Amino acid sequence: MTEEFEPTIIAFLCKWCSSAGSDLAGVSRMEYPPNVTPIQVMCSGSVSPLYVFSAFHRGADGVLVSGCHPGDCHYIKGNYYARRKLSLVKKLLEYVGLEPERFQVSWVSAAEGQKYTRVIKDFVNELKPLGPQTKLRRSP
Amino acid sequence: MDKILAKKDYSRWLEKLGSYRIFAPRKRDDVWNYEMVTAPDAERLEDVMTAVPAKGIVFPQREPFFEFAETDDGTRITEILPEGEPVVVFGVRPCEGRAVTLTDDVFGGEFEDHYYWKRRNATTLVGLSCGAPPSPNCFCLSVGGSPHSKEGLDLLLTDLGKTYYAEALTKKGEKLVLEGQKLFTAPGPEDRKAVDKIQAASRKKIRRELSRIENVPAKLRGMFDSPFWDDESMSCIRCGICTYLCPTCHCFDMADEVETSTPLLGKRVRTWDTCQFPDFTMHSSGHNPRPDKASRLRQRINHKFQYFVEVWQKYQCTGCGRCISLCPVGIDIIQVVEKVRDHGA
Amino acid sequence: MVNIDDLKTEAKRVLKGGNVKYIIGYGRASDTWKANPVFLRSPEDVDKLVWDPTCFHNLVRFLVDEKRRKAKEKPPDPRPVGIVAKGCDSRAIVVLLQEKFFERMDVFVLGVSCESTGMIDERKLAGKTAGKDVRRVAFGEDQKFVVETDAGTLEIAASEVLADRCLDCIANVPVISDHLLGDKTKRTVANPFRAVEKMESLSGDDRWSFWKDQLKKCIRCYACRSACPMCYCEECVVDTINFAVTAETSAEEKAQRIKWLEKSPVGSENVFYHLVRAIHLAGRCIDCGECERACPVNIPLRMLNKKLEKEAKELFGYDAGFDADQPALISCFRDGDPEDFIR
Amino acid sequence: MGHNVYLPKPAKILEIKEEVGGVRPIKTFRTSFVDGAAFSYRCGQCAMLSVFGKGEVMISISSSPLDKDYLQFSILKTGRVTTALHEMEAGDIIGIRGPYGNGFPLEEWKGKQILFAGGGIGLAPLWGLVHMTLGQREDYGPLTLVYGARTSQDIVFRGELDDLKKKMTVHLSVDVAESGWNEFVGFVAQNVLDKKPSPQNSIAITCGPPIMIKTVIKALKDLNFEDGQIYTTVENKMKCGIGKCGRCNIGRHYVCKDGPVYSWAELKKLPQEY
Repeated sequence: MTEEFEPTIIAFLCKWCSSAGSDLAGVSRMEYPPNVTPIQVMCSGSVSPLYVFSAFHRGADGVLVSGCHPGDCHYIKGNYYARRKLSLVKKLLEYVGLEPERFQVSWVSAAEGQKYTRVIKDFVNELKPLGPQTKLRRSP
Repeated sequence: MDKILAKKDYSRWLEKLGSYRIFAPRKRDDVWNYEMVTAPDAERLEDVMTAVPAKGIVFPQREPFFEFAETDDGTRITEILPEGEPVVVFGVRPCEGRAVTLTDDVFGGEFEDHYYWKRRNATTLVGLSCGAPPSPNCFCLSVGGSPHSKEGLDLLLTDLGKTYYAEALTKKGEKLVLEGQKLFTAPGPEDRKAVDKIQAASRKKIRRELSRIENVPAKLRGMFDSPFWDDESMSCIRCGICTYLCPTCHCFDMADEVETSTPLLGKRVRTWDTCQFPDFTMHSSGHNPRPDKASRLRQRINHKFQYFVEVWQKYQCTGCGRCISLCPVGIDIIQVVEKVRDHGA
Repeated sequence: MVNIDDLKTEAKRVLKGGNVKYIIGYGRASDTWKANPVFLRSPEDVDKLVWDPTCFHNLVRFLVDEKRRKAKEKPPDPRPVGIVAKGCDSRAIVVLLQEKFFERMDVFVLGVSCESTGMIDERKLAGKTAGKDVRRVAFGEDQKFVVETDAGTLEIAASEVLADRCLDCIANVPVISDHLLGDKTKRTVANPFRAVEKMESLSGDDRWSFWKDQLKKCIRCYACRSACPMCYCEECVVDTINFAVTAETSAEEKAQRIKWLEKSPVGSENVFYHLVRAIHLAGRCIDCGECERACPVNIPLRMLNKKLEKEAKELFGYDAGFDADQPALISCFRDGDPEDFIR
Repeated sequence: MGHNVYLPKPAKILEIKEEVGGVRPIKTFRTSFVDGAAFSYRCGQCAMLSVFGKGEVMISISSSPLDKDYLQFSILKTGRVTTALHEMEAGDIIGIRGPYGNGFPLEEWKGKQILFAGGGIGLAPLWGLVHMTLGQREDYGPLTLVYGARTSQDIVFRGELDDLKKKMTVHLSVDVAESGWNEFVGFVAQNVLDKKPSPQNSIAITCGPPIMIKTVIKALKDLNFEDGQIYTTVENKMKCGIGKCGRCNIGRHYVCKDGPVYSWAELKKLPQEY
């Protein structure tokens, strides 16, 4: 039997909400797949499209950006900017032919450990049938 | 060794060259470029100018030099030389053949460039003499070339309508003819006459001229600090088209491409570079000896019409006209050099 | 019809009065049929001006050079620079004003309407004039171009040889100008996003194989970036050195500079470069199409930028380059921005 | 085909000495080839040092060709590769290829008195020369070193300079006065003027930051040195080191191959492109 494909996910998590949400999932011993490499950022609004492209370029099978729910941003408006910017990133990536499942955005609050695990579980399940991401992967 | 090949036998000849990787100009998205031939039966030769010159085959835009790896036994360096499998390029313009003789000079000498020569020695260049100028900006005659120049080529084909007149110029060229053996026949005296006639006619079809440039190298020496370069470079947008696509430009960059950092694994790679990019000469300190468009245009012209002449006694330009045709803002090397020639007169 | 003499008269007037430092316009060198950028410094220079369907260039790109030059002037010459601008070019000026790259008083805009046609596509024209040497192209009557060749004069319907960018143009009349020439009737385009929609209708894998094949051709000459008036960053992700380096920059800072991609012109690196460029032009690209025209290997770069133009319009009701006072696309938001893609 | 000119040979760092600290630190690296091979070079030549994964940098060899056991490089931390070098430790492996460049025309200098005028890291390319001439003392006339740095903390080869004073004339300077400094205060050019070296049967070699080179040459001219008696070294951005990659040229000269050593008589004829 061949080994099941385990996707690598790079998750840019905002320090104030989603990163705290993932910590909550951890300390509460909620189970979720170990496929995520989290990168804490100060705000979802600080995630440059360059980071997303770079993560795929360096071999991520999926990229997640997660921030505070609208209205809850520590910096008041960061996640609203993120929403605009990342919607364009998502459209562009799909347009060049990247599978839409590979780039996800979520709102996860510091209290939503449960939601975080669900987001990750769903993401991993959606990525598995796609296999490794090779389109944007660095291959000089 | 002069031979005649019927055009209908051209594709059959190509089929016999199974031991070679064959390249020929191919049109894709309205742009001609040398591409690997996969279906010899579809091959035709036309008077076309590719965007990327044939230099890209002997001096590819990317050339890995060696691999470096951190292992338990220390740092391992593994040379990556091209395999040197035989390559034949069809449809090479005579100006490109001449250009290769110039890159030969640069990559030869005291510090012989193994990567270049491995490819160069394995490559057979089959020229096609220009029946009509492949570009409206052709000016080979002005810089010592001609539409049927043999320099640098291994074999020269001249289109005689129903046949090709094939002149094998080197051992490599002869070998190629021998591969096609029975397809080639001995030429008659009328064939040679036809070639001479076509060649004489093709010279007359070249529209552009860069005349009286003997004094240009000396002129350029005196114009280094002239405001002329500011004026001429005003419309330059500092892209790399003129140099990347020049068959004689050879400048390059070397960089380490890291695949994994722990343990370290990667390659040192050569890529084309150009004097037209501002980072080309910029020191680590931020100081840049060629800080503006003026000094970079001057470098391009000086290199081709002064420095190269001083070192090698020839112009580093074979008059293909690519830099003129493809410049997005119409900077015209003929006009720039003519202005240099007439400067202060 | 734009009267070139009117353009010359106005250019002469402002040069004579010393009201402008110089004028960036279109001229033509003796032995070519295509227009080139020219820089007019004295009233006598205005005779160099031409206006024909080969005035492709977006001259606004040279205002970026001007800003750099001005920064070194001692003392700075406060006068504006004159510029001949088509509709699309004028939108580029609006974006640069919006981004406070320069002030309105820094430019004197000689707007020229493209009226009912626009600029030709060289490759399309070559298809119509095979075997002939083109000597001149001029605007004709009834949306036709008059093409003089060595084998006589042809009349070609504009629609057959117009650049795609002009077929999709939504600003044939300059949106900003100090002096406007030509017919001010605005043309409407049924659907400027036809090509993008066609691409969208393909499957993801087909789209990928299209872009993979197209971007594989890229030789990284950066002509697209160089021709673009919006690509004015001092430092670009693709450059090997940060141009903002000074003698004071610390070694660590230089050493820590991220190398996002390799210089090697291979698929993955090319795709990365063009993705970054596309997203950086979101809400800024005014579809002058210069990137595509400059590309020596004919990559349909407009198709990337046009996609984001379409999304900006559909998702956020945003059009770039019409209003210098509106906030930039990604430095603003609305409460009701779509978020159906967010989990 | 002979040796592959782009292939560096692995070399081990034997010893690292911190010369100068602070924001513009300088370290001296002693290296030897892993395979024990010898490396013959001339004074004033350079070598391309590789930090694998970071790239290459052209550095002048600061040891004397008379020292056969090691190659020495004194390196100012300034960019990506030199920062990586500064982070290395003794025992680490780097790559070296070379030697490159023309070197000093020592044969022509036999029997002459020699003035070395260096500033800051500019003493590095002179250092091998100083030791070579000292090693062949009888071949040359009096030897004098005029060397300056911003502060006493920025002086390279500090300890060795004290030893050197026993073997030759050494004049040191710092740019601005500081407590405990008993030697000259001012720029190197001023110190040269102050010491009034005679141009009689002399050669002067100057090396350092561009502004220093310029002022020292002016000072030497004021002291009646001929253009042909003054030598300096030039640096430009380099990649290949062998005159092919095309970026370090000054006119027709590739500094990597035809330089870096130029007499002022030659250099003043070349365009100001460095």
